[in-house]
Amino acid sequence: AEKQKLEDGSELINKDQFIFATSGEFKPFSYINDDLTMSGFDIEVGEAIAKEMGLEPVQKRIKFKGIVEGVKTGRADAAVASHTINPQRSKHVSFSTPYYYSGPKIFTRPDSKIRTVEDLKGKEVAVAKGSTYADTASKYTDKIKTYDSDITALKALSSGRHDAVITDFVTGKTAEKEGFEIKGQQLINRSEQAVVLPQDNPQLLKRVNESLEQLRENGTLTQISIKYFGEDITKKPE
Amino acid sequence: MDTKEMIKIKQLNKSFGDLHVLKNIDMTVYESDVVCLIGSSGSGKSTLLRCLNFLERKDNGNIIIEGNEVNPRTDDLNKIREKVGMVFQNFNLFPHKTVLENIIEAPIMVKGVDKEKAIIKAKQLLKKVGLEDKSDVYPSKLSGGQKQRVAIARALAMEPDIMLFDEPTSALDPELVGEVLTTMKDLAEEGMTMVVVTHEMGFAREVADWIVYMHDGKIIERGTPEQFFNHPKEERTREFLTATMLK
Amino acid sequence: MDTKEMIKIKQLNKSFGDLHVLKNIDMTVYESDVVCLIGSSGSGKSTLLRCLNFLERKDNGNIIIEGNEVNPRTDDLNKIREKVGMVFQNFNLFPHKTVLENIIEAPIMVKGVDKEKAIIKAKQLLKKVGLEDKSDVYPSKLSGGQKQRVAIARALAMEPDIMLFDEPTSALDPELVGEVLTTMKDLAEEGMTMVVVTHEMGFAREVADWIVYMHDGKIIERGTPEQFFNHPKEERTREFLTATMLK
Amino acid sequence: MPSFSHFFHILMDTKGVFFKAMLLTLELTVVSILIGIVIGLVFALLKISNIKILELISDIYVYLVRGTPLIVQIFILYFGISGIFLLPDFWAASLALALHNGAYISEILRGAIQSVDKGQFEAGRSLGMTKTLTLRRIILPQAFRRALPPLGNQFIISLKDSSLAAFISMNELFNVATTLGSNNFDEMTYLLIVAVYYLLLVALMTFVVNRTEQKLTVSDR
Amino acid sequence: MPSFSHFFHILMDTKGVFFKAMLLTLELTVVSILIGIVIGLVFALLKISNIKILELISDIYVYLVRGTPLIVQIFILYFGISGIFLLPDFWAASLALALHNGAYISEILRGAIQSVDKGQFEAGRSLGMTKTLTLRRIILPQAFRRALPPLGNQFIISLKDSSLAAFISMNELFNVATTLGSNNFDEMTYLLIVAVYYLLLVALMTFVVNRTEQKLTVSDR
Ligand SMILES: Nc1ncnc2c1ncn2[C@@H]1O[C@H](COP(=O)(O)OP(=O)(O)OP(=O)(O)O)[C@@H](O)[C@H]1O
Ligand SMILES: Nc1ncnc2c1ncn2[C@@H]1O[C@H](COP(=O)(O)OP(=O)(O)OP(=O)(O)O)[C@@H](O)[C@H]1O
Ligand SMILES: [Mg+2]
Ligand SMILES: [Mg+2]
Repeated sequence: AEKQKLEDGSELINKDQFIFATSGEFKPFSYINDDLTMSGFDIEVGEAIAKEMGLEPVQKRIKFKGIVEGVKTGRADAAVASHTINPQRSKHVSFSTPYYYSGPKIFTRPDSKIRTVEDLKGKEVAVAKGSTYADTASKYTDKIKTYDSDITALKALSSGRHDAVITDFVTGKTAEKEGFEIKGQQLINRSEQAVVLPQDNPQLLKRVNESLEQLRENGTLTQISIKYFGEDITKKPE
Repeated sequence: MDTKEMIKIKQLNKSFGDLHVLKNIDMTVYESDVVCLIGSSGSGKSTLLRCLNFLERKDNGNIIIEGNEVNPRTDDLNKIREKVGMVFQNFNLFPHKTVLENIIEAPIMVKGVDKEKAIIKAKQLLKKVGLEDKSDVYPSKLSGGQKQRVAIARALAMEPDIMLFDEPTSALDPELVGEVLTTMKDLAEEGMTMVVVTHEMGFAREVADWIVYMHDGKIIERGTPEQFFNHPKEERTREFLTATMLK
Repeated sequence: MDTKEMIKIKQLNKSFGDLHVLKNIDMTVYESDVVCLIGSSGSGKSTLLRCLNFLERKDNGNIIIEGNEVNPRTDDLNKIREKVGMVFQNFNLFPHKTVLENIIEAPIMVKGVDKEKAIIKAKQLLKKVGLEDKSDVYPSKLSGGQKQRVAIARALAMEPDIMLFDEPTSALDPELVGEVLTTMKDLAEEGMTMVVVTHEMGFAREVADWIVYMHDGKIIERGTPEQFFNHPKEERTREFLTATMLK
Repeated sequence: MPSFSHFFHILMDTKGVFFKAMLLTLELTVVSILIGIVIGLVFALLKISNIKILELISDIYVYLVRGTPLIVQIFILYFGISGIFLLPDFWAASLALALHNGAYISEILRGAIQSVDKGQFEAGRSLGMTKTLTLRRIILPQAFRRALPPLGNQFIISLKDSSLAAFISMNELFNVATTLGSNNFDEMTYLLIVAVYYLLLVALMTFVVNRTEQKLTVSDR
Repeated sequence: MPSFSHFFHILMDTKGVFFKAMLLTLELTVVSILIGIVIGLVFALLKISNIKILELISDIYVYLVRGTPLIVQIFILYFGISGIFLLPDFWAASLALALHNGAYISEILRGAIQSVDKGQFEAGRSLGMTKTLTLRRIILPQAFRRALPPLGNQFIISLKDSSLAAFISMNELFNVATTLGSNNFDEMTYLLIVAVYYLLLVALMTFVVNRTEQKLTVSDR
């Protein structure tokens, strides 16, 4: 697929636009509104980056597991979709600097005996397809079930299926608040989330990183984080 | 007469929607009688036969089988049907069963006869209808005449007291009619009570004890073959006979 | 004779697989001739007609239409078909078009006649076959005889020099045969060159200039109706005639 | 199971979004059927061309489509097409569905063409019409008419199949339902709502198809 | 597009895991068809029961299933069934597919039952057999025989439909393919591989179905 080349060597699908992909099924990071547009933390970050680069932000909804493929094949210029940086993905796409810090957490039903990763041995763990949590889970058990979205996995857990779900702690916490019968257990580790870009577009990567730096410094990222989570998750935890 | 009344029908009526098909039918059939029902197409012959076997439900009137009035709502019709065998124009053999299986099906499943006894009986019946060599054959391999003889054997296997035949030879090629009529004649000679709807005037004249002529849902005339064919009383009957003989 | 040779066939052969259907056929049809092809079922009459119209491809031999030998491989068969009209046993009217549309379709689409002229011509033809009032009707609303007359009009609309008829009346109820034969007779009287496969011996006797009798893929006998019907030379022909007349 | 009042409340609340999504579902269906008819016609003609290699091509196409699940086809085509040239999403999804429909439609049309009496073809040829002209003017109009009922049926199937376009990010009914469902942590209610939309659409289409069929039968010539 | 050698390499590498997935696909298909036949038979009998309310129930069931996309049904049933009693995943998925198949099978069976000559029923009754006995011994054996070809066809459809169980976490062929594909950032290769598996399965099934049909025709009585 042919993209339009800009003066600085970066390439965009449409030279005035920054088309960024998100799933829309990862509340509160991304979710859809009544007019089928999306809102959420990821969306506002994506829009802020676009504006910082002087481009018109255009959101694009792709199922989570199709996003990397979509960025690779040029259906979007980038993805601002809570992708965790990991070496596997790095072979196929480029990552920006992290724009927030989170971590996979174990979720179970309230009455579960599972507390820590050690307890997962031989248990059935559900995760979202295309997420890094499958890798995480596979370190502790070989019974892994995959769904298209984290929420569906949590819903299955809540309705009595599987033994645990590994997902982002913020997402899990939100579901818990929404009345799912689940409970957060161990925070497995910390992870860094970043913007995903195609590998053959180093100039664009550079511009995105510059913009993120700018947004970090002028407090925009912090401001967006507070708005959605009441805390700042964009600072690297000590 | 002192013979037993096998079937007695009183003031039987039957309609399909607006169509009044049977109108105040009265009829008695005594033991060992052979009654031939004749009449033009649509006159109600099949419907009458089917009412006797309760495949059709009467509107009103009485049907008394071997002295017991039958009430279709409360009586066990299947028990009564065991007494009354029926042979259809289209044979209605079970195509997924062999000749033997066709015959033993009902005795085993309905009467609870045990399988060996049923088979012995079936083989006797097959011999009687001249088909002892066909017991393991499927119906599709039989000629029409053979099929109808199997159907007769199948009905006889339930040891009925009465046999009803609805145009048993109408679906047959002319050269196959004879073998079926012969079987029926044998049956009549053994004393079976029979009601036969037929267009075979030769058979009616030779075998029937009584001829009943129906027209437009009513019984117009009845009599011995001699009376009926040679001295018909009604104008309608004469017309019918002329038309039939001309063919 | 000095008349024009409209069709000349030399040593024509045609097989379907192993079945040799036409065997060394020789035949000449002169201008304004009416030739009736007769013969029992399967003798190859239809196949011969279809070869003349190139709906079937010959194996070998020559077909010469109006003096020009036709080579199906190189010649434009559609051009030749314009000269040779064909009427089928089953009419083959186009059911999705009205009678008028059936007739003007080919003149407009093939010959490029403009629509108004085609309509005027079509109406004349409909009048000729006695169906001027049916022009806006769909074929399904016509009787068999009317359908066949429309089919004739449709073929005539291409202004052919030769007309082929393959049992044009076999699919008709007996009472409708007459109207089609009359139309054909009129056509013959106007001097149309015609080859007609038919079982209507009356028509053949009255209208044909020549009768050709085929049997088993060969032409067995040919002659004027007088010769053919009254003094057949061949044993086969006599047998055929006896059998046909008996029916 | 959600309570009825909850269900009804959300049904009313979301009618705007779902209406938009329904339009997209309909667009996808109509476009994919229309393109599918073109594709189907081409492959039906290949199949009856009497040219071995073309018949083979048609056979292989039909075999591949009938031999694999639609969801696999949609994914392959969506990513496969993207690899070659970048169609807008809507067109990529429509094309994927159309290629699927095309195989079934080609079978429908082939059947319809072959059901037209051979005599029709011969009548055309005997009037000097070329093969193509006869096909176009005589055979196809009759074939299409016969194909209408099964095409209508295929339309309804396709309406339901378009739900799988959800997985290639079309905001059609099913996608909107699952997304809203997961946004609101209430999948069941939204699924039931979307089921109602599909039932209505299918009932409507069935009605239209039956009416068309009836009309055709009445005016049948 | 992946190169052929890459494709082949991965095809070989993954044959173990795909073979396991294929078994699950087959299990899902077979179980859902078997349960579907039971469900279908029940609703076919309701439909021919001559009891208005039972007929209506059957009609509604068929209407609901035919009026909504399978993926919607799967989601609703998967989570809906869970709300009532908690079936193991495999059985929940099978039951969802079976309820879908059941509607189509009930239509197949109803058609087959009604195609058996009425005289067969009357012959049974005239021999003193009860309605149930006649149905069981005389009508159904003949109906099943006639239903075999369309049932075979439904089996093949169901084989492909089972791919949608991927979305409720069954590790059948399609789910394994997309999961491996997204893990390895190489969806296309895995999709093409899984397409090959489906083609093989469908070809195999088609062969078996045709053979069975042939056998039945030969030994037809
Ligand atoms: N199930 C039915 N529903 C409606 N009308 C029926 C039904 N069965 C028979 N009839 C009508 O009842 C009338 C009598 O039918 P019946 O079959 O008893 O005549 P039949 O004397 O046996 O004639 P045939 O010699 O043609 O067998 C006919 O007009 C027939 O159309
Ligand atoms: N397309 C075909 N393929 C194979 N055999 C054919 C074909 N057309 C005709 N035949 C065979 O060729 C023989 C001659 O057929 P044809 O139709 O020419 O006979 P006919 O004299 O017109 O007979 P009829 O009076 O029955 O129309 C027959 O044996 C027929 O079965
Ligand atoms: Mg009768
Ligand atoms: Mg012929």
